[in-house]
Amino acid sequence: MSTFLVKLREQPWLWAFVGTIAMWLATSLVTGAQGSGQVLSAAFSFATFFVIVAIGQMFVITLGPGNVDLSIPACMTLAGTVAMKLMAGSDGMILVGLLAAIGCGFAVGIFNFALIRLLSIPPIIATLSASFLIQSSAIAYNRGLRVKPPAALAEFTTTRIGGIPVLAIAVMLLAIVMHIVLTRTVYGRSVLAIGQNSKAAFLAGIRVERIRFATYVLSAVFAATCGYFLAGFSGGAALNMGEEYLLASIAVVVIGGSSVAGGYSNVPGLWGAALFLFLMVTMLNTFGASAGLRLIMTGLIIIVVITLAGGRKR
Amino acid sequence: DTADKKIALSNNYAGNSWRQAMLTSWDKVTGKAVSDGVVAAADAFTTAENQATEQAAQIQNMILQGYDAIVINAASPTALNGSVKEACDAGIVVVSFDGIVTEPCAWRIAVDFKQMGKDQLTYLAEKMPDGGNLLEIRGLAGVFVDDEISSGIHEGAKENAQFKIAGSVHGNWAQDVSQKAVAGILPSLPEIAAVVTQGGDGYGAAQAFKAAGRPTPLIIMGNRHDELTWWKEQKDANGYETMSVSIAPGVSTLAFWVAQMILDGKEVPHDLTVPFLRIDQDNLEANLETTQAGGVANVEYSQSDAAAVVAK
Amino acid sequence: MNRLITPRMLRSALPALSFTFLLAAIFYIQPRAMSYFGLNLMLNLGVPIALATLAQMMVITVNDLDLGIGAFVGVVACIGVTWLKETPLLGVAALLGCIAIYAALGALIHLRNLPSIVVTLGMSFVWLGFAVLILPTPGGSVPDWLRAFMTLKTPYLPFAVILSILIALLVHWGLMRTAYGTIARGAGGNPRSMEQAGWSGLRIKMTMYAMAGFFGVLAGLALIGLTTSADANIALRYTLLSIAGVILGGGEFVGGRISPIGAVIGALTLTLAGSFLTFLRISPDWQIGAQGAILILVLALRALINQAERKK
Amino acid sequence: MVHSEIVNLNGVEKSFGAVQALGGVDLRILAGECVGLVGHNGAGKSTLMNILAGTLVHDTGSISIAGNLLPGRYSVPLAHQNGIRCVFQELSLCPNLSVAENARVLHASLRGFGWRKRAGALLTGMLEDIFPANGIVASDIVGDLDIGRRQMVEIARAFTVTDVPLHLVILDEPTSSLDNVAAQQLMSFVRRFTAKGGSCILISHLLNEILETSDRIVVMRDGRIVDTRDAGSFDHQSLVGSMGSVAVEADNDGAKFVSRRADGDKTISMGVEGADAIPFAAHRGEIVGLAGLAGHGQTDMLVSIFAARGISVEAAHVPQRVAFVAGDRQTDGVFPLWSIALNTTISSITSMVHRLLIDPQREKQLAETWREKIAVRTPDVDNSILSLSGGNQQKVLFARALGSNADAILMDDPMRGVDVGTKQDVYRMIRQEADAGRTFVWYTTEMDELRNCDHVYVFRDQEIVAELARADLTEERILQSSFDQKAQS
Ligand SMILES: Nc1ncnc2c1ncn2[C@@H]1O[C@H](COP(=O)(O)OP(=O)(O)OP(=O)(O)O)[C@@H](O)[C@H]1O
Ligand SMILES: Nc1ncnc2c1ncn2[C@@H]1O[C@H](COP(=O)(O)OP(=O)(O)OP(=O)(O)O)[C@@H](O)[C@H]1O
Ligand SMILES: [Mg+2]
Ligand SMILES: [Mg+2]
Repeated sequence: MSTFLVKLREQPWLWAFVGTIAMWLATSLVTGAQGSGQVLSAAFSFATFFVIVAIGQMFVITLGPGNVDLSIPACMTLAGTVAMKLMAGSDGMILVGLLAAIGCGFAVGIFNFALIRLLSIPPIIATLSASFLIQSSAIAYNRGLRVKPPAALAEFTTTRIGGIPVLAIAVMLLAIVMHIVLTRTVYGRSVLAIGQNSKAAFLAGIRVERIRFATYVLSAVFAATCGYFLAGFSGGAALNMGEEYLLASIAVVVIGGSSVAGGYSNVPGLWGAALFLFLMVTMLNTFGASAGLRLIMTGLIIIVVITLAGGRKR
Repeated sequence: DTADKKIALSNNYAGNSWRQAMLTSWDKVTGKAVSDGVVAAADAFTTAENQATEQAAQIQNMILQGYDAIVINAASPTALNGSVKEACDAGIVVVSFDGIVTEPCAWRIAVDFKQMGKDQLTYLAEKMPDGGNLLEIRGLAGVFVDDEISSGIHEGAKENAQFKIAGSVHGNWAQDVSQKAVAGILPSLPEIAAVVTQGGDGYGAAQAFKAAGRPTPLIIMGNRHDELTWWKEQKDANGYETMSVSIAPGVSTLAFWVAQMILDGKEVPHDLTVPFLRIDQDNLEANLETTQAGGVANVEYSQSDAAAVVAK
Repeated sequence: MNRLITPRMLRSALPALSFTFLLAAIFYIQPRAMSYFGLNLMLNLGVPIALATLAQMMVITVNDLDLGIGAFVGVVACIGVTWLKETPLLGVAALLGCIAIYAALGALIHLRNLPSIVVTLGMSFVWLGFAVLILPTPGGSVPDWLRAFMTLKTPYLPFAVILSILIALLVHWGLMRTAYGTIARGAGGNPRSMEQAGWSGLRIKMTMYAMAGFFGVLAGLALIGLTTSADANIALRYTLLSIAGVILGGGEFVGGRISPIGAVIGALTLTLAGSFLTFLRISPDWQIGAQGAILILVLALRALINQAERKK
Repeated sequence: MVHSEIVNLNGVEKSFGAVQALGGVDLRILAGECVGLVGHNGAGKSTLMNILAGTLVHDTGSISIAGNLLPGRYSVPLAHQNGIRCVFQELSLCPNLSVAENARVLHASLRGFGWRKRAGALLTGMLEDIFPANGIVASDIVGDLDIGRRQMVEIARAFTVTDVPLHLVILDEPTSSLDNVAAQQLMSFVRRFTAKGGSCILISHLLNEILETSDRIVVMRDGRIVDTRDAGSFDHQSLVGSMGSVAVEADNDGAKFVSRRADGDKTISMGVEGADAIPFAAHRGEIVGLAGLAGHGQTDMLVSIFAARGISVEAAHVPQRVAFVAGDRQTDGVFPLWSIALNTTISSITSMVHRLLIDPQREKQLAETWREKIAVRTPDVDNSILSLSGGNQQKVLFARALGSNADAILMDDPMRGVDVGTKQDVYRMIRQEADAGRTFVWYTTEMDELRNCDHVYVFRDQEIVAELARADLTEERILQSSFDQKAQS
């Protein structure tokens, strides 16, 4: 038992979940037992979207200092826009739309990596510049008109089983798969190695550039998939639909216990952090604090959680 | 005569359907004006980021470009004042609309946002004399429009004491954010009679209520096509009643004509007010028909419409 | 091999090259920009960005990243147009307090070995919250001395240019030439060895964070000196701009490899990119994208040099 | 001559978790003596020196300096005030700073107007003193220097004096990245330094250096001092004996080697530009040595072979499976966040995939096998790689390459910091593997190691200038080729 506790204490994702539970309990004080179940259910349905993009962002950040994908919001928007317009609300086109979204993801990922590799632009600026171009493509493609998603897609994204959204269950499975990919596959191992020391990784025989390529594409494809489902969930793609995912995707990764310096990350923490962020905002909304106070509390809670979790060896 | 005059539109954000409609209207109306030879040019510019600082720089660049008039939808009523003053000093006519600027040398085509908030409560008081709990969806904290509409709503709620604002969330004028915020706070709220909004969040709110399995309250809409469609569906199904109010994106074209008139030497008061565009139960269908799918209900101005507004 | 033209030299000249390249392009398409007036209009809003970039650089020097600098500049701007104007003593005390908080952040991050990204991200909410509390609606007005200072008319070269050069040289001297600056950079290069040589990592971190706070304050003040008023969201974009500026200027995220002159040039390049765009007059749909394309173009020079180097 | 005492350690103990690194060490250093400190990898030498330098705090025991017992906690500033400096085993310069600026890091008193010039002069003066004609300029950025030059800068920096007199310099494996010439220069400087009354502690796995340079030799084994005697009373054999290993006289008679060039297939070939340049080739089952002074293109050659793996064109032919043993383990080898096991297996993971996943069983097995084979000193392969002593980290890098299925193994001065006993084991392993058909390309600065090679290429100024079969290999010929034309041109 005590070795279990010791092991548990060492887990990098622990504090994100501790924070989640704390926020949830605090909210439950106001909502009561019945409401707290609803809060949790809502938390799962919204955290899902953050987890999808955060998985991709996590792999990118794991590649080491300077690696980050700032094109996620634009990629979500483009994929959502293209898919919605293509499907034009028809149920028969759902799969085509999904493939189109994923195709957008591939294109974005390849473009990002081309900028990074061929023009040797630092990733942070490469993906930022790319995001402007991608956003423009989305604008030029449909001028911000909001096309309704096919009814079946909207239905799927909002269905729940026992209070848990189906989409959340699917993403939990995805998270398990990606956890295994990170820890047990050659690809995951290579990403972790490159993040610690890319020269050593090269000399250990890892195909550094191929792995980096795959990782940027992975991140873009996940963002695109998220854009597709989010558009289905919220009644159509909007040009600003990805805006909050820019900093949030980074925050979820880091609060989840991954190292921003790269080479050290974990998937379970993403769920913890995404739930935590949602429940924190909910708690503050529930307490009815003013906007200013709410923002200050948001910041302070994040800092407190990370401070409690901090001091571990990295 | 303004045939050799050049007018520029300085826009700070293009990331939602309202702004896109505004740009489209501008394009449509000014394109015709240019080809008719009314003005020499009417170029639209949008900043990459929704930031006052970037827009200020953009205005300064327009001064360098040699435009005769600049029409602004401002990111901030005050943060552009420095640049606007520079433009005025360079002899350029500055007309602001929607997001107006406070610099005295500029013209303002204002919408009474506060009234827009207040009107929502007036409507509600009429509809449900017994009152009830309200949920308020706000925009982006620290922005002028958000503050104005919200203070109007709160004033209205004070005047109609039967209404109580039970919860208030910031939706940042983004559908998915509003939906998320509403879904989060709903479980902690008592029965909600109505949702007061700032425009564009109505559909998301309806979704959130549905997802939580709560009865759909009266939700004030914001003229978006999806909102109006949803309203129509509800109306046909169960006689759902509400109202919809927002500023028409076509007000950019009014600003254009005002700038043209000023360049033409006409006397135009520095402060103009345009009414907001309101849709009610009876004219819902008519408006829905004229609204582009996925767009926003709109009114565009012709030169004579503009002259009428100015003369008022 | 010629010791003078090393790849390192070339690479450190790169930011200046890109800047010149962009400026030349601007002068080509808009000759009017090639004037005292033109330069001033194009570059004066670059001064606060340059200062924010230097603040960011202080943090990057010690291998951290500040995601809160934009919000911090915003809070400074809000203090600047309220307290600093009305009760200068309180204003100055508040600004000093802000710097002290920054130093405390450095201490917290060092002592608990925290990821700076999360702490400063958290702080960005805190700063924004304070800004909203201090200035709920946009407005306020700037102290006259500040306005007068930022709009100074200097002979020959615009004040913005002179100020940028002065700031760049001063920080270059402080960080690259002085004995203490060397220690700060060393702490970025090999923190363990600094402690092995007997320097306190805590003190270095606190100093650099305090410097970041100091330059953040300067950025906020410079900004309101130009805009004359403020709002809470006024500088949120400075966070990304400042990071981009440092990198564009040849700095690196880890290892204490930074260049103050490069950072200032990087910030000004970003500012110029906006002007270039305005002068190009492309379709509004693609204006945002063009911003990205320009950045890519400017940075493609780097690829050229790298390729030339590889050939050698 | 009366020797005053500089520092005295008494009953010093230090543990890292379950590992006891030092178990009660007494050590007394007198003025004007050079103490040689030897011991197997992980014996506790670096730990002891870190305590002496103030960078680690001991658990129990006492330290007295110049005869005075220290009342409070010992620390780095205190060590500096008392004239004690340390050149650490792992690089501790700031790579982003210039040579002069790195001098400033050590000397708080270098400040004010013109400090940069003074710092530069101070350090380059000392560099010139220790390593004449080193080609290092004060404004060079340290990160741009090769590892040998970085080591020189670090050593010279430790000997510079500003306001506090210098009494004791600890040199923890200072020659591991230096070539023979530079190592000799350092040793003669140490003798001059001690002759003037300074003291040195010298740690090295090259026992000749210790025997020739030190006045007194201290032998450590498993965290304790097991022998302390005057240097004169040791010889190579007895020193190795007291360290706990058996000295195997390597079978190094050149005449007995038979070249494999006649029958073996060519495994690696690299063409070179230039008319009179000598092309590089390595045959199956051959151990090819790269010689010459440090930093003359040997490492670049290894990296370009490595980068060309799987390529088969006229100019270059390299097999698909190639492994690399980095010598600069800090920057080129170790994955600092990983365990010993993960560090060992990284080059083999592709061959351990079972149903798309890496088989943890086989991974564990590989790590355990090699821990035993190459005697990595650790209770558990799941411990962090950083918990290993420098030499043991190096052994892990060896295990990584030898444990992989590579046909050719490239070694970049791989014996840095490996103790004598292990070296003999590794030589034997390499020979076995070569006999089994693997090809080795081995860059080394040690003559002893070149004697294990079948064929040697000598480098100068990024080029191969000589090619020697094992039978023709002599120290003179290598030195001659390394220097020869430099004098002429
Ligand atoms: N000589 C070298 N020294 C250090 N690092 C190197 C060297 N050559 C290549 N690298 C690094 O290794 C990376 C290229 O590695 P690698 O060849 O394994 O990639 P790859 O996936 O095979 O790419 P590609 O398929 O494009 O060849 C580059 O990022 C580079 O930084
Ligand atoms: N930070 C640490 N954490 C855990 N164990 C450590 C740590 N540092 C050293 N050790 C252990 O302490 C012991 C002594 O290590 P030390 O580095 O002093 O050896 P050394 O004699 O210098 O060896 P080498 O010749 O290989 O450099 C080793 O068993 C090592 O694994
Ligand atoms: Mg050691
Ligand atoms: Mg050597």
